[in-house]
Amino acid sequence: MILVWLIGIFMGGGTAALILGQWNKSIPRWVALATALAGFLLVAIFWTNQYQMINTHPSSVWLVDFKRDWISSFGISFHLSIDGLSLLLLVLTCFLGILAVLCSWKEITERTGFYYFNLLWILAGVSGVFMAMDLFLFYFFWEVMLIPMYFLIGIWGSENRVYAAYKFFIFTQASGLLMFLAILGLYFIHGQNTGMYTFNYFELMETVIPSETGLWLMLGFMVAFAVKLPVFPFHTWLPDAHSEAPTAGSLILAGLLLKTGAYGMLRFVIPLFPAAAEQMALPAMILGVAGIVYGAVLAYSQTDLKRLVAFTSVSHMGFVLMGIFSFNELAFQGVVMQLVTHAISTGALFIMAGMIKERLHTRDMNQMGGLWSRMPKMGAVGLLFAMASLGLPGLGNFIAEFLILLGAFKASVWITTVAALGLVFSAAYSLRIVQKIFWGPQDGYGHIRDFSLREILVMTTLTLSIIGLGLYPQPVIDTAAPAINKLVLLLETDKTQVGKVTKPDTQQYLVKKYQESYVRK
Amino acid sequence: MSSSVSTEIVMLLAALLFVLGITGVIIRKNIIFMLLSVEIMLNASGLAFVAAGSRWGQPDGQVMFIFILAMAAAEVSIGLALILQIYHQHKSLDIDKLREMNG
Amino acid sequence: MDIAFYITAAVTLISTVMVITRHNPVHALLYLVISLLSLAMIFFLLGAAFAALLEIIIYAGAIMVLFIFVIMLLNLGEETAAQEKKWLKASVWTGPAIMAGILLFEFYYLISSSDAVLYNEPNIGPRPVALSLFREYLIGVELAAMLLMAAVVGAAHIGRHKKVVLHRFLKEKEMS
Amino acid sequence: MNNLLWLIPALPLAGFLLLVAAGKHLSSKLVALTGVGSISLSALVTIMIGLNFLSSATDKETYHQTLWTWMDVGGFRPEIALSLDALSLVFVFVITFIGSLIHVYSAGFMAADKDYSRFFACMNLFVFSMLILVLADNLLLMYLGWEGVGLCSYLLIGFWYENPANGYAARKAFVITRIGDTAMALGLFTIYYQFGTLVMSEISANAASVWQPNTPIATVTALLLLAGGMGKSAQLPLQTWLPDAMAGPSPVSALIHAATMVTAGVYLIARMHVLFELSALAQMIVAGVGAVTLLVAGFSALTQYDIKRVLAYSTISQIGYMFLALGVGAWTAAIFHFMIHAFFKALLFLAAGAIIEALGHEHNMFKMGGLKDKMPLVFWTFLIGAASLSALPLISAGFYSKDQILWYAWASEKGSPILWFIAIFGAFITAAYTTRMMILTFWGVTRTEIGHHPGKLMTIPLIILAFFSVVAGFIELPHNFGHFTLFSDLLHRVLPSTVLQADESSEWKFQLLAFLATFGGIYLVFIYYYREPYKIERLRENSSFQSLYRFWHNGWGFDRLFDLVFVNPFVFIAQINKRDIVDRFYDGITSVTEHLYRLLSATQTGSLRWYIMGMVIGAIIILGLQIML
Amino acid sequence: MSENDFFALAPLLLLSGSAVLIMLLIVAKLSHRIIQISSLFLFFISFLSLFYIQKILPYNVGTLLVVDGFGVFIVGLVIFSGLVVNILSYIYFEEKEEGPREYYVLLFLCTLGASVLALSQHFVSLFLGLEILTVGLYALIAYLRGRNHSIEAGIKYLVLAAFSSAFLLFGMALIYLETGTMVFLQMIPESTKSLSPLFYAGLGMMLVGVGFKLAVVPFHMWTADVYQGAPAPVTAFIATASKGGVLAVLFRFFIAIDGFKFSSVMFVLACIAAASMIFGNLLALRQRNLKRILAYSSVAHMGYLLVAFVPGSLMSLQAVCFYLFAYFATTLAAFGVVILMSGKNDDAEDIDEYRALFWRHPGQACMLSFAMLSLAGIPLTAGFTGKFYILATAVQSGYWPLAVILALSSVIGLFYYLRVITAMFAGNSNSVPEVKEKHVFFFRAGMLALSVLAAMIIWLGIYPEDVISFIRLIAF
Repeated sequence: MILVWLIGIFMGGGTAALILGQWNKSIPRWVALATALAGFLLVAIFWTNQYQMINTHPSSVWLVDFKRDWISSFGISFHLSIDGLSLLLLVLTCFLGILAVLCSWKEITERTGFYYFNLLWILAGVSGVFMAMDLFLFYFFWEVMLIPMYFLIGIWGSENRVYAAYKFFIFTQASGLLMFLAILGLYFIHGQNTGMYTFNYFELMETVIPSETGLWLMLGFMVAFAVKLPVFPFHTWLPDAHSEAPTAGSLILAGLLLKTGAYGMLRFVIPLFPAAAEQMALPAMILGVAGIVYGAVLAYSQTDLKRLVAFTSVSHMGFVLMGIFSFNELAFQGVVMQLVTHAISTGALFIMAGMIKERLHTRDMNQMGGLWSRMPKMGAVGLLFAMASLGLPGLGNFIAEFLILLGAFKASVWITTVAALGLVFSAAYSLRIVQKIFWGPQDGYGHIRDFSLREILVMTTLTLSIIGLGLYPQPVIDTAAPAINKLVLLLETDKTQVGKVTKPDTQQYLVKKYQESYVRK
Repeated sequence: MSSSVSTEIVMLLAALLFVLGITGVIIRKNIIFMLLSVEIMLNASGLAFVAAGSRWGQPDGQVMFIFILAMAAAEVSIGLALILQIYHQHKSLDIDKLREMNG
Repeated sequence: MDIAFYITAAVTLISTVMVITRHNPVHALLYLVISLLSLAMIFFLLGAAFAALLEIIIYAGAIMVLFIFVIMLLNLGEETAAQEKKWLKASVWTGPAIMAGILLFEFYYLISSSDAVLYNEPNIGPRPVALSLFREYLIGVELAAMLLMAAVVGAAHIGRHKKVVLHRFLKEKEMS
Repeated sequence: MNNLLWLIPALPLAGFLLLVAAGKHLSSKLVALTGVGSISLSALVTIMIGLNFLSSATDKETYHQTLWTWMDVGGFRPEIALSLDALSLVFVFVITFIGSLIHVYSAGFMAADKDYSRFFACMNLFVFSMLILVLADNLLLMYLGWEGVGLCSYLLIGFWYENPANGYAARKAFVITRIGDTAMALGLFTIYYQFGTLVMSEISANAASVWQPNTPIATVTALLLLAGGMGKSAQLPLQTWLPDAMAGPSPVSALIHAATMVTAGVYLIARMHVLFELSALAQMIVAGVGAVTLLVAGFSALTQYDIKRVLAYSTISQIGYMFLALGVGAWTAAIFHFMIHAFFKALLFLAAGAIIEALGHEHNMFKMGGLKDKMPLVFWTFLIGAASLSALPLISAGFYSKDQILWYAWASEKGSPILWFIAIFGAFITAAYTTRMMILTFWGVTRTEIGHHPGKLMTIPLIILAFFSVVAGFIELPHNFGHFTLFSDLLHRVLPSTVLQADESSEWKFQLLAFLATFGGIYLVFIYYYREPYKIERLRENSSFQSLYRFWHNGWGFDRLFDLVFVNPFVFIAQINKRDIVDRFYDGITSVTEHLYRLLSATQTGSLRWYIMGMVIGAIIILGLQIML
Repeated sequence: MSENDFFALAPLLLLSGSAVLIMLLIVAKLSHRIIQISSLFLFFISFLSLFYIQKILPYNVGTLLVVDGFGVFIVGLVIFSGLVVNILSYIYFEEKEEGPREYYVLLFLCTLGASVLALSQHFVSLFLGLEILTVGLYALIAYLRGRNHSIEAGIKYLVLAAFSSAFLLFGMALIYLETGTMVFLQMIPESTKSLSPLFYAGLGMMLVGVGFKLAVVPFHMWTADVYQGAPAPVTAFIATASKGGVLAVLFRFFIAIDGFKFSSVMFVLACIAAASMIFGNLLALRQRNLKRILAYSSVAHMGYLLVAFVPGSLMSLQAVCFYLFAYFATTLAAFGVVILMSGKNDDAEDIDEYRALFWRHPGQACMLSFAMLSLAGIPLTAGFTGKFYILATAVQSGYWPLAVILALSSVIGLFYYLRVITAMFAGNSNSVPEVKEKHVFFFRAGMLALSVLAAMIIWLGIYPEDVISFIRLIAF
């Protein structure tokens, strides 16, 4: 029930913000903050309660389960369930939710009600994605999170917002529809094999799929997740969306929406199509590496700060893809860590970009420089997160990248070697951020204030989390461990039976029925 | 009466008339001529029905022909009313002048 | 009998061709009437006497008169003929004619590839037609009434001669 | 005692945190006190623990302290654990001791800087990272320190960030060392999958049983680690960042880019000596890299104008000696040279810093001169350092350490005449450029007036370091000068002793040759630069000499080569692809769609006859399909 | 005709009776308001009668008509559409220069025509239903006869409709010639593999006629012009009722003759479906006229419906029913907003007229957004569930290419739907001053109707279970 509550809180909070926003512009902020806090508390308390359980009974993967019939004609149920992996991402969702509310506090002054409505509904959609254990429901939430995001970018973004919003929406929709087709294919194959038509994840996991079909279906899923992640040739929506979105939008895009892609691969692609996924492993890893290098090279050349950070995301998500398709525990744990830490580090960079824009009214790094002397606090924080993004040990990202590379090394030495180049390139672009913004000669800006109390609060939280994760990542690892172990187990006992599927003769049935019942009474 | 004319020939005649009607609709620019050509097509269809009816020795073909007549009448009455309006508005019956809406 | 059929068919075709090629609307109309009359003859030959009668009375008699009426009302005479002469050029009609030819070929191919049947019991007089009209097709007749009602209401509304708002100074007097 | 181990790195860390959190609000005195105090306390703790270790620990024993488990992922279980043995003790001692001296110096040197607290914060962070590097019990934690010192190096090189050149130098340093680090990370992966652990003692213990000597995997692993070491220690071909790193304040150069961080590679190889011993090829490459580096850097040092760049090249060259020693299996000799070098090179840098500051930030030696009498204290301490650097026989510490290396280069099992010859030629060059530097700086006419003299905070560390630059050599004497082996005895607890192939009795001949090389170098420069300077003028007019001179001056063109081969293509590709070529593909789809739209919308002409035509065509197609199918 | 016949035909009788009754009211020179309200009432009664006759289903009325669950469902949709259009018409026509009274008569007749279509199982009823609908529409499209666009649309529709009717007739004649019967169920071809050429030719020509009515490629070109030229309520009616009826009869015909097994016919239909989806979406891509956008979008949506149609499985029928339901609600909502937005002289056609609508009329903007999102097939809306149903149908029978084309072409569709939404959210809240509404009562009624539609859209999007099981119950 707690899962429904979580979604309910966000949706309810959003609606309340929308309605109350009609009367007063600042009420929605407080409503949204309260909602996000409530969600976070809910999940955090749940986590602390369950943490013991996770450690003592690592075999019981699913922590809590909720199931109601929804569209029973199609075997669709409202089925929510979480394991450690989902739980972590939910915590992340609520955590970033709070930050998103806080960082749009001053930025958004127009139509606040509708803004926070969208923001909270995105959170609801994302939470739903992380919890849904019914493929239809999953797709449903998958799409639900897009529309508010579209509005968020399209209404409150910067100059080129409409273009970016379109691009974001169309990319994700196109790929999502292909995934939907794959879901349907899976549904019918399962139904025809067993006679039971259901979208239930756990049932579908047992489906025996002919290997060729399996590959196609898996590609359908893959495309959606690859676009969301984003994987190398599908990444181009991301820089536009990130750079045009308002700060909270970028934060949520980078912190949460990208994660749904990785989550989808871990949750659906591998368990549903282990054999096909293994076939796909090598190309996927190569794409991952391509993303790492390509993203890094492009990041290096950008002059728009948010664009730069966006390309670093491409690079970092390349690690995630590579890790996922390395198929071993180290890499999987690395991926989980990367999901969490990338959200924090990149989120922080976006928030910072937002703060700078608020002060200098530009995102062009050529117009910045020497900000350290004006804003030493921001400088220090910016430096820290630049370091995080290049994977400095002691910060969370290092753990993630190291584990991924370590795991990938087992799968393929050469690919990992090329991927390691990413470490060098990441140094190049991260230091460029520091150089362009904080170092160098300072030009004559007017008065610029350093962090306000609210900003210090936001940044301190982020800083402490990234360092904490860097030095003691064990809670995250432990929480994810049961889910990851199960995944590894699944891959080891990979079943590659090839089943025969017969096409049903449904149409004849219809005609016969009609003709029998109507021929001349 | 008996005839050695086969259905094929009659249908061919109907088809010829039909195609002539189509040609008329396409090549004429004057709306009145277009309406006339459409009448030719409807007439051809009527012929086809009557022919088919007598091939099966059923009255249904002729019944259908009667309905076609009714429809043609309805068609023409509204069509001509429209032509009147068009003429009043455009002082011309050139169909190619009626292309304000496009794209 | 066959000769009669072929001759009538030829008349029909020729007069139809004349319909679509005449410049003067009245001429075209007259050719159409000829075409309809000869078609009535073919109906008759096919044994559909009732249909033949209706063809003459309603089609040639009533509907064509409507056309004449409109042509007269709009005073479409020489002027229109000249216009049509200008419009009806080879460049305009070759393309469509080729298309129509293709379509005709397809018809021919499809119709002729079915087995041809000779007419042996052709006579269907008014009686069976009337019977089936008011038994089997009673609902159809009622619906046809609705159809005509729609036509009447529609034509009445559209044909009502109220005028176009050209400009408020040039506003014509309402006629009906 | 060993449960106090954590205090050694924790104290600098505490200093760092305090400075970061409250640096703005502390007075400069308090800042200095925090910075210097934390390191000094750390040094004290080190000495306490060190004495305890020396007195009580048995031969193979190490002090070990586990703080917490870093992470535990399916058997991969690195800990945050510290471990102290003889080798790390030497390093910890050098780091904390020299570190505290340099901090004291900095308190004076940086007094006028507005970012006083930032400086000390970074320095403290550096000391912390360096201590972690040498105290780490496993390779992963060591990697943390390894990258941490890189970060601090970056921050301190770019300390005066408003000048873009400094920022550039800092980035260059970071990125180039990062290349080495990446290779090292790959080495770590290999080691993990080979040994199932990253704990260094376990690796050393198991290596021989897991690998046959000279297996390719051993060589590859050793080389990957070596690459890490090359990056950090500025060995060929990753040496180019170090001269540029001189953009940082002089104390930084002294601490990071001379005494401690740059020797991390030496530490790494010594620490992993078991792996290197398993691969003769890898060890040969280590020696080769060292040998080539020492020569190349030596020639470059000979041609510099900037006093700090001379010292920087000299550092590269001296670390080359250490690598050479490591490569021939003279483990203790390498570490010994590391320690001695730390003393005298720190001394030289600090002294140089004092000069530079006194001359109003003048780096060019050709604009100095005649300082012998104006800054006597600096002169004398500098002279002692220079003597040590050029290994002036008998009286300088540098002589003892370098002589060992020269001897082993010839005599050890893995040594060879070529290596020896290079080393001794290097000694000749060392002496030459040191002398050149001395002459240009302290003799001759005064070219720049002195601003203000260094204060006590700066001179006292100089004196202490000078003292050590002379005395420290006597703890390890060659067998024909008393055979005193205090230092190597200590290190032999950890490092194996060197196997000789030559007879010890012939060592005096080589010492004699080393004398000659040193004096030869000094004499040559003395002739050319002091006694008969017209000779050098004449040489300068020779165009081939000029180009050679420029070539050396620019560090053998490595910078340009790298720019040409790596940097420029990278930047070029990055720039032309700024708008993301992949996006063009999607733009292409968009424009195709729009073209289609335009095409189709042109069919919507509004002409009724055209619409009918469309229907007819449709009918033709539908009917035609039946005919064709 | 027996008593039961009358009973089963109650809805049709009521509709035709209403037409006559309204005509009498006109003769009595009653006001627009009274006529509107009474016709609303009559529509309502007709609608209710559908529930009343349910217990005797299915029922054959002679050979011409059959009243079964499927037919009644479609008739229900058609009457519902007429009802909604009726509610929205007052406010639209009251402002216009024409006398609006005959409009209601024609509306009833058109509804009757579409309903007859949905129930017919005989060529005669098919033809007559179609013609009642069409002839009524001629008049309705050109109803605002003073306007150039209206007249132009009227004549275009008239010529083309008559032209396509001729095709339909000729096709029917050929099939009649081949089979000797005009009852659908009796003309089942003997061969199970391929059709005789004559039958095929007949079917092909009928497809031309039907294709024109459905406005599928390549018979789609009139759509945009007619949608644009016709008065907005009429457009709404064309977009919904006329297509629903035609689709229903097409389905009935194909099921009866079991046309699904003839691969050549199905291939043609599949091509038409694919072309309609692609062309429809492409044509709307940069269109700036909302009515034309909706026209092209309807082309695409007919393509989607054909995708569900082509497999010819049990699920096809359900999918088509469900999608029609969703499509009706959505399209009516969209046109409803257009109607309410339209002024005295012009319909609100240009997208620019919708700029910043969200900040002026949040209610209308929301409904149009829902409609657009539903047309685009975004979850939470009826369109999504409908598209799901269609895709499921296609995938179930292995029509992967069609499914993929549907998915990809609907991505193109997103672009222009989003553009409408974007326009509504663009601009500033205070850019356009509020206009005071006239006819407050009817405006409120219109908004109420739209709200109901919006609620239906969301209801179908979130919890379609009831409707799905209902459709499963009635569709054979």
